Amino acid sequence: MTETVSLATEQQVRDDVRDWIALNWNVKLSLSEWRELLADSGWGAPSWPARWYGKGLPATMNSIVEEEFFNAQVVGVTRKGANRLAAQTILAHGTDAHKKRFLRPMLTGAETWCQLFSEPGSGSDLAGAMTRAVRDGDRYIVNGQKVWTSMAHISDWGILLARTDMDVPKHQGLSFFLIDMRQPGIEVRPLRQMNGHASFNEVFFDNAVVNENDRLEDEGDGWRVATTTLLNERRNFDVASKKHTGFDRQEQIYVEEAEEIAVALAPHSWYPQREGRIDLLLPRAIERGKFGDAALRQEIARLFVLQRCREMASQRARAAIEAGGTPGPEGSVGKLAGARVSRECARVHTIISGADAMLDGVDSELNGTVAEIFLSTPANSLAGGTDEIQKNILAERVLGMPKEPRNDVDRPFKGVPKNAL
Amino acid sequence: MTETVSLATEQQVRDDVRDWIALNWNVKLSLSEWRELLADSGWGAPSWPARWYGKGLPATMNSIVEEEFFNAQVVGVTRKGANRLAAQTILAHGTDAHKKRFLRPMLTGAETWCQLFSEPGSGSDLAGAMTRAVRDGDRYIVNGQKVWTSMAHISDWGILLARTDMDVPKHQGLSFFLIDMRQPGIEVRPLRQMNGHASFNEVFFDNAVVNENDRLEDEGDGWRVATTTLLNERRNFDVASKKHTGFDRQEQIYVEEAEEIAVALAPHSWYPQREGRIDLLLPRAIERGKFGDAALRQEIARLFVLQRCREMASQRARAAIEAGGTPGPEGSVGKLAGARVSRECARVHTIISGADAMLDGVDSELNGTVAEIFLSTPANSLAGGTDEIQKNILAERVLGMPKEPRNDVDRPFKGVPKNAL
Amino acid sequence: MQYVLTEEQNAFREMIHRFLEVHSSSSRIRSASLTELGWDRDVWQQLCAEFEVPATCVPEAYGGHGFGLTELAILAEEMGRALYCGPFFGSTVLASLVISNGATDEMKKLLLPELVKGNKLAALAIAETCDRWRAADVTMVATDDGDHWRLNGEKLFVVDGLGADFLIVIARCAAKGEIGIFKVSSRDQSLSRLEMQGIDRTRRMSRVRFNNTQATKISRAGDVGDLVDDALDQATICLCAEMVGGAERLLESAIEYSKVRFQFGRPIGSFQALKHRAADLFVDIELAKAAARCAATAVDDGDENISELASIAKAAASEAYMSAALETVQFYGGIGFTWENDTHLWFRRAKSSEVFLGTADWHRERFIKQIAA
Amino acid sequence: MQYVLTEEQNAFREMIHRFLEVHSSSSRIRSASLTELGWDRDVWQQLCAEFEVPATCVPEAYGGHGFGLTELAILAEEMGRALYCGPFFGSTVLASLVISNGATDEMKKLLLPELVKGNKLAALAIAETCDRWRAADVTMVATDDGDHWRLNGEKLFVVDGLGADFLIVIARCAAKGEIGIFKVSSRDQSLSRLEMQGIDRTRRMSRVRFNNTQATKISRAGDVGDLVDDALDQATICLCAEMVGGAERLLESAIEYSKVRFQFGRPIGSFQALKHRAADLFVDIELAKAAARCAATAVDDGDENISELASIAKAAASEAYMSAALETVQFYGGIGFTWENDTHLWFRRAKSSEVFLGTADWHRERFIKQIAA
Repeated sequence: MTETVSLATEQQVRDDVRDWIALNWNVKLSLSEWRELLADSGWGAPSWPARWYGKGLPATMNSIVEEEFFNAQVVGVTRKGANRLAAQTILAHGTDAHKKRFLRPMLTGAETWCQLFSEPGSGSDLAGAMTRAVRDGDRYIVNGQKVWTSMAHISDWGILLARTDMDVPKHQGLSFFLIDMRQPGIEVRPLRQMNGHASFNEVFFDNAVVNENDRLEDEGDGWRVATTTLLNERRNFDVASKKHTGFDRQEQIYVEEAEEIAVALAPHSWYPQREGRIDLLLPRAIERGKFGDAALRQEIARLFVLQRCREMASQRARAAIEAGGTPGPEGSVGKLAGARVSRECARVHTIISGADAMLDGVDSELNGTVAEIFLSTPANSLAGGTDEIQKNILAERVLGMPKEPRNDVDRPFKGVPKNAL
Repeated sequence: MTETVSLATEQQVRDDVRDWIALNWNVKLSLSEWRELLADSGWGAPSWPARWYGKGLPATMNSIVEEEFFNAQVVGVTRKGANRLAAQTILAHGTDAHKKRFLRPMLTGAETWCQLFSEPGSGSDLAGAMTRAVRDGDRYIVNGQKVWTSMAHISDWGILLARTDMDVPKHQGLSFFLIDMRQPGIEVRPLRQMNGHASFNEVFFDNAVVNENDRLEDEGDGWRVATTTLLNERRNFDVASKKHTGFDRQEQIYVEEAEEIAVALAPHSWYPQREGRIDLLLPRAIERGKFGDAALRQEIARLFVLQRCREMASQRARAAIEAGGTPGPEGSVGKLAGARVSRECARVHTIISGADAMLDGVDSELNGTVAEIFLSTPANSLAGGTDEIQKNILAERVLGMPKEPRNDVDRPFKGVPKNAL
Repeated sequence: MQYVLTEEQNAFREMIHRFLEVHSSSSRIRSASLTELGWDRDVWQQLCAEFEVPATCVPEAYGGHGFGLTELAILAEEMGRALYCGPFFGSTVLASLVISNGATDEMKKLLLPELVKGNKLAALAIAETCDRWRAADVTMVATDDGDHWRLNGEKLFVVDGLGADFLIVIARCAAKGEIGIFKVSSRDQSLSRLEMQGIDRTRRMSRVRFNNTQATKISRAGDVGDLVDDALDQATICLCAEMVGGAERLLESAIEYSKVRFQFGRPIGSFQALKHRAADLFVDIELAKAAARCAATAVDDGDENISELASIAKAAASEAYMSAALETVQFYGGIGFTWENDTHLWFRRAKSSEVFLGTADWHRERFIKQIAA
Repeated sequence: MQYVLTEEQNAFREMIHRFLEVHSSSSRIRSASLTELGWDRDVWQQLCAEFEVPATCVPEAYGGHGFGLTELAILAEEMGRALYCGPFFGSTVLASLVISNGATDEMKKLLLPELVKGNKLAALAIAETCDRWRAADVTMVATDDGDHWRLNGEKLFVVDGLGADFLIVIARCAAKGEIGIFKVSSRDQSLSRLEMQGIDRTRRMSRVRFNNTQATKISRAGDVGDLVDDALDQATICLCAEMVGGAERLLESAIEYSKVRFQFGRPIGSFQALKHRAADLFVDIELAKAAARCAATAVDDGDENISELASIAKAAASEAYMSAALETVQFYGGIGFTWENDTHLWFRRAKSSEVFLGTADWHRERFIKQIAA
């Protein structure tokens, strides 16, 4: 039943988008002019409410609309920073004033957002955040540190999870804020990784200020609000979106979009290597004359089997979601399999290299690519939820294994044992 | 200093043993006649006190004496059952009456002992034993079940760990008994393993009786006493004793000893397969024409590297003990490495077999040997302390990692969550 | 490609699952495996009568239901989960698929309807040495004495061979040496069938000796090696489904035990080391399942790279199943090493399946050479 | 065979350990690795002056202390633990061992005393392509122009080559093609030395081009390939000791962190999954350590199967070190992936050592063929 309705609506949506594009798309507009038009039309965020720059369509229509934009080579809304996650959280938990103030510039790209959740002391255990927000009249004074913050260096605003009460259990003492990143109390420093790249930042709060009005929901509701953000993050993670890298055309608006994308993607230039570059394995083995080695062939074959199985498993997961399921903890299977692929690829690449695996830079194969694969090995087992956390999720939520005894959730946070660093 | 003294003593001990053998050894005695003589001489248990059938020598002298006996082809004391463990425990915790009654027949082999510790519900967690011993006047009535009991089917006596108090914490409610196995309240059933052999027994107690006098130490001291047994078990396990399989001679006394050994070893006929039969790998690979396969060569080489490293590590451990150290938790390294060897041997053996790995019995290679290797794979990861327990020991006692929070040691045992089977 | 089962397919799966839960329980497997035949005729007849199992993927033209390999694989998955011991794999999968793929229309009309009804059982005789499971490896020669084809030599690992009414034999035709498919009646006196004693008593195999045995050629003229190999790849995919079912059964069993087994005052399943290993195993099995399911669907979609997908599935299922078997014993602890505990029944099947129809190594080698070509 | 270190050896180890803790701390490694030379001359001079490091296993006849490979391996283990970056491995291990094993007595008397005092540094040039680290693989030809030997061609992965005062070059003598050992002065204008940029900035390597470069032959007449290979096996054993030291340092660091890092109200080291992985790693390292220590002792005992033991040790150390590096990053979590965290310094060395002087695969292959022969 649902399917038939969706199908009917899909064609209608396609027709509507096409009509609107035909009437409004103008390659001579500047990027910001076009984005203003787009935000007001509702086609920039089809699943948002019609009242708030959307069309009130089901979320499944987003990709349909995107496809039409893409096929017509029409520039869409900005994808930079954590704008999408911040918007989804504000839509769910913000007041009308928040929505009015923040949603539009999130779409146009006039303002960039970052997500301020992880801390040096709370990575896997996000609810253990220690950054304090202390009330001071109608504002809060923020002190502490966040880490792994993409785009913080170019962000105007951040969504911030901070502790407002140490005397209640950890999940109850957090509050959620929208914080102005352009203030003296905030310092952003790039965080260099072991492979030499700097994809993330550290953010230091030294008496930074946030207005009471910029808190989402009540004091102490922070964890509940953050859960919305995290759920959307997982959803976006599970359903791989087509990576739009611009249209490679000469008109000004395309050039402007390409620049925006380049800035957004720059810190992640090494991500293909992070995945392990399985595409290079066979050509390298053959070129280096090692494909005749039965032991190496077995290694490569194992990897391809793993990768192909992973692809099929993720297609099955996607199909299950489309057939009416919701993205659940099964996403951890794909995440863990991906980490295995990266790790094994790095290993087999260096087997193929032999002693050349010692080399980097100009002396090395593919100008450092193999070195970069190797030096990025651990990333996929850590980023976006460590392997350990993924395995806990599978064991407890999918396999129903009993939880560990816990001593950190049922007592005032100030009494919970903390890092002894 | 210590070394010099030992060396001086060693030669003296050798001379003494030789003298005694020269005077007393008589190949025409029956096995029991000879063993009586031997027990009384003190040379059957050199490290025991002179008062109790020993010579009061340091434990390191035992192997020296054994060597002299072996070289002179002289039959030693019995090695069957858990006699040695039971004796060591009685020596440490028994009264003079216990020692008088039990030690001598333990050496002569007139009585056979078994160890009644493990239960179906408490394997890794021995202190969680549920077999009850309820006081009834000057005796105890025993009900419950033990398992993995070697030699129970031919045993006269057993060392029993049983619970005498449910109202105190688990380690404090246990008592240690010497129990007569030849009574109607005890039933012994062989326990068949997945490889078809039956090396162990289940022992069922249905109102079995044990005298108060046959308790070692006080009520509630059972865990402390059992610790002595377990420590000796570990010590015997760490220092591999030369496997004496008889002298293959025709005189009556040798035939009798060979029969005794055959009974004791029968249940363990598959133990060479349990180790993985690494000795067969290369010959099989070559004979089956598969040594030319580089992938298989790598597999076999990995295994040999593992095995050789394991041998060197255990030689190092033994040398460290001889140089004055005590056998510590490092024994777990050898145990875990051995389990790895077994598992990998089984895997590589079946790779060499190909489809023949499906076969067993007369149709199969080496008349079922490869099948038996495969079907014995898990044994070394389970027997004598599971891999999990060995890893806990290494992590906590060697590496000093923090213990898990526990809820089972500081409350009355009756309140501890138990099997929901 | 259809990535998830339809409602009908799930209902079908559920139905056969419930049946096998009762009629192929571990106690019934144990008792059946002690009989000379090795399986329970009544249960098989019920499977034929109530579920028309042998008809599943035989085309309607030959009396079957005309479902796809997807449905046959669903059956295999459930059979593997329950460790069903009966002639399903030998007759319904191996022999029927070879006939369906390689026999002439006339022969299909003659042979398949009997198999479909369950009146007759067939078995496939192809392997002559271990590690050789494809048409190109066959060396047995069929000679034509004018009236009949005659077979000489020996075939190994003939699954469900002892209970079969006729054998489907892969051999080379004399003179040109092209691969042909032959039918031999089991009643033929020149035939000797000996059981090959296996580690897995729930899947019987035999060694068959042909001594100038009369045979009917059921394939068309010319070499049909490719068709035989297609059938073997399809059977391999069913085997993978069976293996995935078995692996899932093991993991479920280990998890259930870990919830009720307490040591140190906690269910052992609450210890993180076991949790993480269970999670790793779950990933292995999910990956193998995806491969097995997709491979079956690809056959039904008429995809061309079936041999690739079959090899991927076999490599993945082999490792997942054997890991599951080893882990399950370890989860149970000592009790898992006993004869009384059911785990070893699947443990045996795991190894036996790993090396059946081509070892994991062989499949990886075939696969990597195909994609590098 | 002596399986455990003597009191004296342990004291020696402790002494060098304490020195390196201070003078080869991670901050000093980091700053030294940013310099052009790549190491700190003062620290090296202290090692020579205070500990007479280069003298350790050089025979007394040539001005050394005449200790065994055991002592050299103890040094290597501590150097590896501290990731000391200086010319120890290039000059004291590789070059000195080749000279000790393969040079004539006269040449040893000429060359070794200088090295022993630390006045001069040498480096070994042998590899010409990757994966080829033994005498038999050498193709470079030394020609004799009547007055001098002349070298042409290129050598790769010359460890500590840039700082060396002279090079020890393995080449084939023209005409008969037998392996000889040659000495070339670094100051020779016909020589070009270029740094090979590596993933591990704490061990510098260079590419050396010879252009009709004048060389002195320091080995006796006839093929000395076996002697060169003996030296390389001894160097491999030192490399293994170094790797074991590095692996232990990583494990210690991971364990320490797991005690102070709290998540969910507990030190992460109390989670069983981490405990079991740490235990597995400890086993790996203990096994590798046993192999490395025994191999060194075997050399001192004059055992014959040194190449076997060297290969066993290299295979074991390679896997243990790389596992330790990966696990340590994982124990640290995200912070372990940062530049600021020291783990990556050892992570880089782990891979670099794994493939240096023959990969683990190569050593396994050599080993298994030897024992099957």
